[in-house]
Amino acid sequence: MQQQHIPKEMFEQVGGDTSDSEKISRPSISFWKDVWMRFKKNRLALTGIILIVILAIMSIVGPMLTPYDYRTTDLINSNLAPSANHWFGTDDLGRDIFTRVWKGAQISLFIGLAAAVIDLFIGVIWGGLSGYIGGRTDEYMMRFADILWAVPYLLMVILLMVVLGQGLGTMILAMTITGWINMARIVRGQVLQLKSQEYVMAAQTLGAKTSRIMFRHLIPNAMGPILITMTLTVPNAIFTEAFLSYLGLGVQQPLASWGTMASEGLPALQYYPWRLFFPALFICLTIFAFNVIGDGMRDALDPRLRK
Amino acid sequence: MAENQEVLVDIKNLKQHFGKGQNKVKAVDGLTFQIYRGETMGLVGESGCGKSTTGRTIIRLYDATDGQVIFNGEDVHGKKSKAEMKKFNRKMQMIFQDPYASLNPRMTVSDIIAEGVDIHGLAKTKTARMERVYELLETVGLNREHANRYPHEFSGGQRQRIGIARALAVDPEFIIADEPISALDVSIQAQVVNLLKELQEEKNLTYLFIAHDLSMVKYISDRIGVMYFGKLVEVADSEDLYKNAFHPYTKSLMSAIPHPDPDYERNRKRVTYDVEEHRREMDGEEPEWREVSPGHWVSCTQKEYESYKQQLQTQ
Amino acid sequence: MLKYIGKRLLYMVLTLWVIVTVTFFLMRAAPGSPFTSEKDLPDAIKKNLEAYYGLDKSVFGQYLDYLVSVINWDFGPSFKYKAQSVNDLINSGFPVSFALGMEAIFLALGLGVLLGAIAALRHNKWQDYSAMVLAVLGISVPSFVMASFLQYVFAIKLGILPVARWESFSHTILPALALASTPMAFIARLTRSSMLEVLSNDYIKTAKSKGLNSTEITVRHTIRNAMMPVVSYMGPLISAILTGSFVIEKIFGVPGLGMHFVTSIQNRDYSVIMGVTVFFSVLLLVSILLVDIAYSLIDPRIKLADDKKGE
Amino acid sequence: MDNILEVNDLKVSFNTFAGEVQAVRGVNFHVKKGETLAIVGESGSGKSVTTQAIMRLIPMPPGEIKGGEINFEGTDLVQKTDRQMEKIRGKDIAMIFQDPMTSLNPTMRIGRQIMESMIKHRKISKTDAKKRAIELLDLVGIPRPEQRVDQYPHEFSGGMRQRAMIAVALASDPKLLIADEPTTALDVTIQAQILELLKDIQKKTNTSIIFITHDLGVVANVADRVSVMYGGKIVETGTVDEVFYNPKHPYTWGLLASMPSLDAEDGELQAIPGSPPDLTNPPKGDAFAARNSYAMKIDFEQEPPMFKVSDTHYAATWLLHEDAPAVEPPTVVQRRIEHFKEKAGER
Amino acid sequence: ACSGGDDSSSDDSSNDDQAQEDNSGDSNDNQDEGSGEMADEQVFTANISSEPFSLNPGLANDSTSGNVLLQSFEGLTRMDKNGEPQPAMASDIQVSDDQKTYTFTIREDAKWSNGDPVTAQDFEYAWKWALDPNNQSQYAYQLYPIKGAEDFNSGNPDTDDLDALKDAVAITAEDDQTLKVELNNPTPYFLQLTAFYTYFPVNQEIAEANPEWYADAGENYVSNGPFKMTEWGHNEKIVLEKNDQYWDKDNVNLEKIEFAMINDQNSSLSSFQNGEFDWTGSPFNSLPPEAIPSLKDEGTLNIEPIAGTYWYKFNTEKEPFNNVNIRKAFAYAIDRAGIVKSITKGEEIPAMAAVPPTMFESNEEGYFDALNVEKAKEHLEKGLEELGYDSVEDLPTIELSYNTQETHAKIAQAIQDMWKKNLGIDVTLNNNEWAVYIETLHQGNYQIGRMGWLGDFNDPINFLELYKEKGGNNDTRWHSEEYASLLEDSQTETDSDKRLEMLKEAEGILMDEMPIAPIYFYTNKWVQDENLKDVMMSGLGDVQLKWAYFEAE
Ligand SMILES: Nc1ncnc2c1ncn2[C@@H]1O[C@H](COP(=O)(O)OP(=O)(O)OP(=O)(O)O)[C@@H](O)[C@H]1O
Ligand SMILES: Nc1ncnc2c1ncn2[C@@H]1O[C@H](COP(=O)(O)OP(=O)(O)OP(=O)(O)O)[C@@H](O)[C@H]1O
Ligand SMILES: [Mg+2]
Ligand SMILES: [Mg+2]
Repeated sequence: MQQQHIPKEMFEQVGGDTSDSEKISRPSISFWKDVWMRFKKNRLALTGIILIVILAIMSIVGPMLTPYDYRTTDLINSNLAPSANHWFGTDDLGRDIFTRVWKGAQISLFIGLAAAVIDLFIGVIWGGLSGYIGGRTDEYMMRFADILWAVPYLLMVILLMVVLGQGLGTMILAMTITGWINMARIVRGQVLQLKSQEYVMAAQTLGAKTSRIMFRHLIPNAMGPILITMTLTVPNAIFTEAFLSYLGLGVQQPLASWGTMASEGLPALQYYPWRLFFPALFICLTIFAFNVIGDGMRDALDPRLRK
Repeated sequence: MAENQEVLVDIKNLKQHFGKGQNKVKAVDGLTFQIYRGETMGLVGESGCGKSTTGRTIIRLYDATDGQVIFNGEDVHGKKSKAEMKKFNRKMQMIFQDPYASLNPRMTVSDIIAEGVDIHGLAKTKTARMERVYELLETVGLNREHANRYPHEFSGGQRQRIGIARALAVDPEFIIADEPISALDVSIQAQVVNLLKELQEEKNLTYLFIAHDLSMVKYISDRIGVMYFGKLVEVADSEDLYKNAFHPYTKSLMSAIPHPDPDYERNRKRVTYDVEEHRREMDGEEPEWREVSPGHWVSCTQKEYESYKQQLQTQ
Repeated sequence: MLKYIGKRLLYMVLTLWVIVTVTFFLMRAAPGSPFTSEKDLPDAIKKNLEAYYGLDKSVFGQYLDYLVSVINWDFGPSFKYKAQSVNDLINSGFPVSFALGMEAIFLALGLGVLLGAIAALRHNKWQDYSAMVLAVLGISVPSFVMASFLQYVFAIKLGILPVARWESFSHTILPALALASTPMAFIARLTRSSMLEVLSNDYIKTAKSKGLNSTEITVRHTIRNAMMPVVSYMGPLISAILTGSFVIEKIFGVPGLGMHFVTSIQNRDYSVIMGVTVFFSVLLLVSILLVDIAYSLIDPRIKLADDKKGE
Repeated sequence: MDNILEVNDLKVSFNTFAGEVQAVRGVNFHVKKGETLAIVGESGSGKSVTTQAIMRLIPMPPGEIKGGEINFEGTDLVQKTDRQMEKIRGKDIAMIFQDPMTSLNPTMRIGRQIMESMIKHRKISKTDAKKRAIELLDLVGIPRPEQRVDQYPHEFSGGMRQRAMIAVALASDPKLLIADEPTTALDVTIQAQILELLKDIQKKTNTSIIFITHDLGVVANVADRVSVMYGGKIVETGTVDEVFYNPKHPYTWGLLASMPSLDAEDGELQAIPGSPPDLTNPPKGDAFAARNSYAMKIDFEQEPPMFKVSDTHYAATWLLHEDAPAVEPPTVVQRRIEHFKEKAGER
Repeated sequence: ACSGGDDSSSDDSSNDDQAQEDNSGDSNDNQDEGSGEMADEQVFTANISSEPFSLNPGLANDSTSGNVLLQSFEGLTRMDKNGEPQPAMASDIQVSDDQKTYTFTIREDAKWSNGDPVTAQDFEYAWKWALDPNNQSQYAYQLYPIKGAEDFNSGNPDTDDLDALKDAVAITAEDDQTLKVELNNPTPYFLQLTAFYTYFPVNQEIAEANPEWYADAGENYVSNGPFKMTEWGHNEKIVLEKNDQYWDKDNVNLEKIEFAMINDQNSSLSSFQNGEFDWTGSPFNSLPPEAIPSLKDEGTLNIEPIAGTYWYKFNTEKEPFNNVNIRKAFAYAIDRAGIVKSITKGEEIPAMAAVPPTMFESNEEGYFDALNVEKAKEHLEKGLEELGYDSVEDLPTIELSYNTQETHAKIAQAIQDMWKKNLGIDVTLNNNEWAVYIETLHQGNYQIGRMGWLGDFNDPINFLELYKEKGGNNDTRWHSEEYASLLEDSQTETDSDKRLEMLKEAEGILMDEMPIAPIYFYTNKWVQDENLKDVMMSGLGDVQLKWAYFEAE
């Protein structure tokens, strides 16, 4: 070890120098920036985002790629299998499924996104407050949710339809009535568990407002289940929309959505499978995208889980 | 020194019980003491005797089962508006015993430290906020590089320092420090204790300092309270307590202090405290809170009181 | 605890009352009546029918009648099914739905938790991805599509299971699977996510330091702590699944309770609407109470009826 | 005496977005059968990481054992599979974790957490295990253990949790016990009690202990040998007496100097100036150089090797180089050592 | 009335004949000659898709119940394959000259399934029970041709003297065997009505002793038809077994009938294909439209036209459909053949008339062309002018309403597109849940709406009478004095030819004014076991299994 020769002057005493601890540090990154950095590293999650973007772009461009109109019927060419003329085949009224799928994407993607956002806003806040405040407030808030959940949905929607008439607003409202409840329940459960954590206490001693505790401490730590629930909301919304259109509340025929196309295509499963296949495929792709994005977000939001 | 000083925190017959029936734990059972403005009150005692609970009840993390906490003339446990609570929260802060559990795993260190700053609007700009964070980090012996990290990336002692920095961030008047230094190495301990002292001088801070390391407690505290099973058994000026520990539990505590001297340790004798025996000696008499010498209170029986007095005289 | 349950029961009664009230008035406000049909009935007949069923009374009077019937747990005759009272309908439909529902819940919970646990333990490995693909399918394929699909594959193509009807155990497999697919997928996802969370806790290190293997750690230390969101979800799920699913019953010809939730409304069969709603509500409220109790069993730090802010 | 554990050139890093944190940068030490090795050192110097690496409990990713070997009873633990490690953990090596709150499962009764490894490794019945658990709780000084076994961690005070943690580790009678700051949350009486307990057990079963602590008093009490860590390395190692009475490394001096003394008068405590090195970007040369008032030019250029002081005493500082100017420890330390000696003389 | 019961299938040798005739629809000849031998097992399984509302003939008001009752009960008459009523419970039927009084002689050997004789009193009891306003019979109006029936049924239980009203109903059991019925008008289709389930008898003794007799299978549930119910698993299945007490049991071949209740059409078809059902499709349930082409290709599909019309109603009080030319323009611009061919696919007949060709044979042609864009455009021009519009753009927004169902939706979308192509008019679609839809229709809150009508009995009046008065079933709010009086007069007309002419004339008016645009006439579509023979389907579309049997392979 001591073989190598060290020049004597090296042993001149110079004393410590603590000034270099002042060296410039990297600019601070916010939590969200950090999340984004971690998210970016997740290739699967990025694929999800790209997928959604492609679907969104196609929903606008797609219908223009064919000479067909989404509503023009062609009774002679009904139920054609996919071919060079009709890439995804035709439906029972001879309409081009490719065109209709992309037309439907507009509605379904919008609905899915809207539902996710509504879920986040109402469900998370409702559940969060209910769980955090607790006691009687919790009781009232949760029993209110139970009431909405127990009163027959069909009835509520029929009445909504009668009172407000058909329209996008009514449809969103109809989806909202009960859409958020699952989320609220799950968030409440998480919050009940989290609120006794010491870091929440620490925030309380700092005088943090309820909203701060909710948004900075509780919700970020409940993000896993929140994201998962959101990914369930999306397909739910897509199919609820199909159900609503049964009541005259969803998209108005001949406009289609993936949900209605899939429901209509279902009985044709054995005979003209493409009528179910394509809308179902895109629903699955969308949900897949939401799921990998959700997973990516979840991982990104958990600093303890770094790749 | 006490009488002429302003009482900052007045704790009257504070009780905090957990659970019900058979499982009832009287974590704090009738505490009465004062903390004067600008002093450091040390609180020592057996593990599990209720020190943390006392601290948490004072800051109203728990609603007291009984009793009062008067801070600056106001009852902490009384009805309070949100604004009042907030004001009060800025004046009184707590450093938690468990460093990791009290740090939100999903926040960066800078956000954790700056939380109080944000809540109370203490920094006007982003850079001012970050400057404050850096300043605090360095104050507690961490470096700026740590600002962007997450709690799990730190060692135990580093976490503890984050907690200290968080409490300091809002410039409180009164800090309840629940074992703030036990997880730190001695050199950092020294650094932190020096810092606390410095701040105290500068800003006339008041501390309730809960700790086990009696040498450190003695070093930092003006007065020390000794707790045993939810009750105070002895309160005295720190010097006084070390010289004249009366209560048998305090004595056993003193005798158990480890010394950084291997030879001494190898030969040390420890006095143990046996409650049962002590109780037997009391002959069924309930101990009372008695002032043995000015400012030196002991929970003892009349007989003990007299013997303590005697001890004092013989010295 | 008992006191808490007592208090909750009181709230449940109140909630039930609100549900009954809201449902009643919504139901009466909805267009159409039990006697609406393609062939319009002569007015006289309509009037007699209304008189018989008490529909000629003031709405408020009818409301009171319903309240009384709810209290007596006697919902009267169905407007449509002349041979059965609403109670009969529930009594005959519920056991079927219950049996099927239990099967589905076991499937969903068992497989869901298993799948989720595997995915979490093999985070970002192929097992995780395959579980994810399965879950995505389960989530994005709604039960009615799943039902048709299962029927097509197992009953029609492979011919190993019956297409429909309610006769033997083998008849329950497909409907139970279809019923369970979405909850199972969701439970798997929830479990995975919260298990990942739990796995990053320090006490898992402690468990490892004791030499426990990953199965033991999962079973003893992770699952329970990760069950929180699953339990939250189970509350409404149990009540919904046990009362049957309209589409599944329709597709598989299951004589359960679920169909009545939809057909009664389509038929405007007032007494059935009321009966099944009340029945469902009671089940829901009870299962939600159970969930809350389960919370405090899972995590002892959760205190029932804990008033954090005391507001 | 054979070494039950030999750690050679262990290197552990964490990959973070800020870069690679080199938490442990080549650590060498050994533990003999039946002895207690105390590790002291700067907070953040890698003590916990080192010991967790021995147990192979570093979360991977982001952690990674970059190199070195950990020989436990002659086999290298670094090479072991998880399966093989399961057989060693808890049975041969047990660990008391530093953070008692988060290291106990919040939803499992204390008793069960203690019983677990007994049932697993010693195959005893549940009732026996429970009895033993109560016994252990009693041993670590928890009053009313019969009731306490059925409580949950959050119902325990900090110190009680720590004691529960100790009970968990002791439950399986390990050959090597790693105690990571096991008594920081305990009051001195209980602490003394626990230390006695450990020594007792050690005597009975010839257990080896790695004891991490900041409390030099505790070190003086329990340790046979001491290693001082700084910046991911061991900078000084020797028997207790050697390290306490004849410290060679300036960091060790700093440590001894920053202790308050019960007998000494008030005044500023002597802290070590400056802040610990940034382990993402460890400084060239001696990591302690920047804070070392005795630093020489070479300290900023080249890492010091371990210089031998005696057969059992080594220190990594250029000050021990033959060419280095002779320096004395700071006066505080000298005084303190004098003081010790005096006292020893008194006895 | 024709002579007594057709015994053609009473012995095995003649079965062949019968089978061929019965099953050869005009379109299907798939019933190859069978062996003529009876199979060993005579169990018929079908799917009635849902729980029947009631198996009390007096309370039943849905086709599901009807399909079961038709097998287990028997009226005074029974329809034959030509849609002609034949005496059944009655052995003899006398009609008075004014055609207003009917005297039925009940068969001596008519017995209930418990062995009791079927008496004239049982009929009187059953009919009056159904008419009694206290008994919630929704189909009591089927008995209205009987004198006093409507008055009794409309009586107010609180204010009217019901007993008196009841006695005034002209149904009299003169003795055990003789039932005399007086009608308001000569009703040429009355003997068809007596084959309808509301006219079925009920065992008075049992019913009076046990008012809930019809709630379940068991000893209280007695019937007088070829089969008796032995099991009723609610919402699950109904099992009928051959009734040993039935007077004509020698001609009943099936030992057992099992009706499952699977609501889903696809499941039902799959079950059929898996051999679990012997029949699926009309009238017990329906076939999934998607399956029809492939079933047709396989050659297993059976199609039979029935008495029903699918039509669009115009709200003649709403602009622009208050104008007859506009109505005609819309009606003529529909490509009916296309719809029938590509959407419904069941060889439905394009409808250019209101009354199905099963009643007016000439209506296969109809009153106008199946699609005539030229003419439609002409009418549109004219209509626009009359309403004072310059072009189609000025028309108010037009909404086409329908209740949500796959076929309705498809037809509506196709027609929407046809109107767009042929008339250049953009119509929006509006669908609704059934009850809501009916309500909006009844309230007149629509412009164009779909509706269908299935005949209750095989007579044009059943269709034409719908538009006699405003209100009720006439949601079009159209009224024509001339039309109403023609129908009125036809009621008293005893000469059946003349009467039919009057009805035809009325239909002419309807088609000229066009308050409705007929689309197509319904057909029954089903698949069945190849060996199943002698199932009798009436022109109204219902099925009798009395003579059915399985042939050995
Ligand atoms: N998961 C991690 N990610 C990044 N850095 C980590 C991680 N865990 C530990 N570190 C870093 O490794 C270094 C050593 O940590 P370790 O916990 O071993 O310190 P220690 O010596 O135990 O300190 P203390 O006495 O404070 O517990 C620290 O600087 C810490 O910041
Ligand atoms: N949430 C709780 N539920 C039930 N018992 C509790 C709870 N918190 C504390 N206790 C009990 O109260 C007593 C005092 O606890 P506390 O945490 O105040 O002790 P401490 O003096 O801080 O001890 P330590 O020095 O070990 O931290 C202990 O017996 C503990 O078990
Ligand atoms: Mg404590
Ligand atoms: Mg550590």
